[in-house]
Amino acid sequence: MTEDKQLQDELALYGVHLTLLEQVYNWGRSNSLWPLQFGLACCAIEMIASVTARYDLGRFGSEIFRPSPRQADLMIVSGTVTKKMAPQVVRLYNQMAEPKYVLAMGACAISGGPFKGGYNVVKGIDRYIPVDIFVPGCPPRPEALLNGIIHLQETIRRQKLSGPGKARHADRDQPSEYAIPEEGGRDLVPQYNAETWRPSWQGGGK
Amino acid sequence: MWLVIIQLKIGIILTFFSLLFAVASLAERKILARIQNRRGPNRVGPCGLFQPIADGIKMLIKEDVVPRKADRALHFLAPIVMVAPMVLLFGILPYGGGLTLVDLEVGLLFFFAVSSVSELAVFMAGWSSANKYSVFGAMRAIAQMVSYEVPLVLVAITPVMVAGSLSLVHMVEDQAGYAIGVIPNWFVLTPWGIVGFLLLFVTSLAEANRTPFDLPEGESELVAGHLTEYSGFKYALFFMGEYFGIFAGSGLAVALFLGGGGAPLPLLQWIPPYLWFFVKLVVLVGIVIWVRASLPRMRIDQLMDLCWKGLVPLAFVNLIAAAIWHYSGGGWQGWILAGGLLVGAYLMLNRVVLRSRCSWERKYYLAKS
Amino acid sequence: MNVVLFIIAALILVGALATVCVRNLVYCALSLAATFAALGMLYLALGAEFIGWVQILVYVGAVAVLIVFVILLTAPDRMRSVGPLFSRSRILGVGVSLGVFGTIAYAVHKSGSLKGSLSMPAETDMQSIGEELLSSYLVPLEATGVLLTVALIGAVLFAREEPVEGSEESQESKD
Amino acid sequence: MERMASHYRKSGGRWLGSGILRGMGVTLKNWIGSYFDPSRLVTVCYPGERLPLPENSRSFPFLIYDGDDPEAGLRCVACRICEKECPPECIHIENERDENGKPRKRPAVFDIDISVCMSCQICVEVCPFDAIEMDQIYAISTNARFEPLRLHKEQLLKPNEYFRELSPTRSAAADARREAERAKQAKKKEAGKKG
Repeated sequence: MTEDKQLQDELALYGVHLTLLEQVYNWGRSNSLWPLQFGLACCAIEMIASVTARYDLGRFGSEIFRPSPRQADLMIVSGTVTKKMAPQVVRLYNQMAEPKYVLAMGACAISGGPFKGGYNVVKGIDRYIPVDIFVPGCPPRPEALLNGIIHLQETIRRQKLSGPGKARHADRDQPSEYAIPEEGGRDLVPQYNAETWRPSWQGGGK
Repeated sequence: MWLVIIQLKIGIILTFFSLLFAVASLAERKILARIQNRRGPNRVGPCGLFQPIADGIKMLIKEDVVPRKADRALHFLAPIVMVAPMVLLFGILPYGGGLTLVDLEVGLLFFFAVSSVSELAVFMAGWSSANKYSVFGAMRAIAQMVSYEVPLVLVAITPVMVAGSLSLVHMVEDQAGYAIGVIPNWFVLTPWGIVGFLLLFVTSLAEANRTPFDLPEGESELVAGHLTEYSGFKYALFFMGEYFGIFAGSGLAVALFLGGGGAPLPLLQWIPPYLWFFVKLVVLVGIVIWVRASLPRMRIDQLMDLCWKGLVPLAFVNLIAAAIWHYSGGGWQGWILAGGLLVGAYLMLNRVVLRSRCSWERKYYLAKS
Repeated sequence: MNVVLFIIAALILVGALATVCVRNLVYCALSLAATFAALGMLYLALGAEFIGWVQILVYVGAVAVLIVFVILLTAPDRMRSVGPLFSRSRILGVGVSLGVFGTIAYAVHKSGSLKGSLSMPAETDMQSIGEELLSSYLVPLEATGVLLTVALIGAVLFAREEPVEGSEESQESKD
Repeated sequence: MERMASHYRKSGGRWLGSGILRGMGVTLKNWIGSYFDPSRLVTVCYPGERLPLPENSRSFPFLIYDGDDPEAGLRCVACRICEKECPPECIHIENERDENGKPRKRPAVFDIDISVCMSCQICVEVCPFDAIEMDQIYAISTNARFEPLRLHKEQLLKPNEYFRELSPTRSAAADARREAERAKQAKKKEAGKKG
């Protein structure tokens, strides 16, 4: 790894950029994040507010909220994911075309928030789909969402397309679709997707 | 030599329209933002100028999803059938100044014949996606395009009647020269011309599925209409086809009513005609964007009402007015007769529509008013 | 020139065969559109510019689209239907089509237009077509117009829903 | 002319299409105006410029210490009222213990899970020592869910000067309250000495 880096730096001195393609690729992806047009709860109001004139998500090239998951790049999970809604959220994620990203906005989407003890709320959407960015708050200010999107852009620019530690969508071993939970007798079945989340007693999480 | 020149012309025209596509997609976002008191894309490159490039890269590398139940062949063909005719249309637009590619004797007929193929593309896209929203969107789109083609053709016939030719180049030549030395002889500066131009503008908006006629893509009820299952580059092609349709429609309006490459003042004739043509085209595209930012989407019954009860009768009246104008020699008698007819039609429409609207009482079933 | 004509003829034949032989209703409609387009190309290749583009405008742009629209409206479930390709009365069908084909062939053969070599007709310009239409063919043209108008009004009359007596709508109209 | 005027009145004082033109005029005014009139372009370019937050704006809680040393000036006595009162139960406190295992009046662990916190400010209301207050930092976003969003004592501790800057009104009230309490304690002590 480090040798690669050294070699690249050395070559860059002579004007050869091995990572140019990767940079262009990442630059394009990061600057054209079209969110999926859906909102779940109160955080959706803040998400809508972040597209308004005062905050203007459009400055980042993200004001085009696509209604169809096929054309969206970014899924902003904005609000409480109830057990009834979780299958739809996972299904929408599965329908999105790669490369796709997920931003969990607000306490409820991250962990269940104030309702995490409730019988009807999913304790964090990251149990079912891989989340790239977490934006805490209840709800987060529009600026916090903008900050989260800037953070996501930086994350994308740092992603690698080959070699170890490459981006999720570039890795053939990583799944692109996840099992859709269904309502069981007591809880959703499955309770979590093992590819994305491991409960604490299996050595994941806290 | 002849082949090289032709290829050069094709290259110039295609480059211009591709560039215009990129610029228009950015300008649309910027202008929409400005109208909504926002700034719009400004973080990618200077003033957000590289935003279309970023979007293009992203579209290119986005996964191409084809639903399992979709009809793969038609799903693949639809975007191509959408874009190809639109590109063909650029071939016959009369840019003037030697840039005109083909002077077809039946230019206008060619325009409508080729542009009507895009309806089949919409159908192919909607049906092949195996998605009910796509089918509904396609049905709406086809119903709308078929309906609006009637007033579109009726309106486009008026300049044909006056100029006496179907050739777009001939029509532009017919609008050359200046009355009283300053006022250009454009058709838009006649009573039937201004009405015809407005009708043509409205109908070509509907043909291109643009706001306020973008019902086929109404996201609140149809997700994205016939585009629902398209991702990545195929979606970009549809997007491009829509924009090319707007450019071609604007080009037709420029050729039919705005004097093609003619300068608005005799003083400005030293500027080459194709530049004038492009300036007028860009202004029209700007107005299309402006309309999008101003007007809300119509309902499907309003859309059909507008077409069959508003635009088609108006187009007929306009045809008669143009005939009167033509046979009265285009002098002051023409202004009085044709203008009077059109103003009368407008007044009548005004009376009928607004009166019926005033006497229309809303019924409340649950709320007691 | 002949090569182009044969290519177009092959396209027309393939399209027409596909129209009747393909099982998928939508494919049938689309191959019909392709056949129409190929016919238009044939006219264009023969130098009849006006009729060629009108063929494409009217048949591809309007007729085929209407067929497609009707398919969408009426048979959304039967679009991928599976049924017997040949109908039970195929012998009768073959007989009828042979008869029609024979009659046309006989008429063409009798007219003597096949005797001479395949020659290009002179280019017809728009001016002469318009003048012919509005002088010697004025009556047929007007008659066609009237016929189409009648058909249109008839279609509207058929499609209009008569308010049922005693229903809310008819009462409203009485008020 | 007269006819036209009467027609205009009959049609409800409107011309067909005038509404569209008026609407287009409004948008045109906004479009052109946005290049000249700052009130028509209200965007605050976030990472560069930021809106001033109102004083009572709040995001997540933090712990206050007096003086310079966070450990010595810690106001929190680990009474765990906030832990009990927190509706989403996002506060986790463990007392410091001496050699015998007896709990001291100091927190060894004070964690706030801001992935759960709902910024309700109840911990601030119930704290008898004004030790916990609401911060205004909102620009937090992380790539991972658990550790980065679980704020520990070291991250939570902030000096009283910071709070004074953040919210002059509330900090002045808190300071006055603490001063009064201290004076009362001193009086009590004196009275006890006298007694």
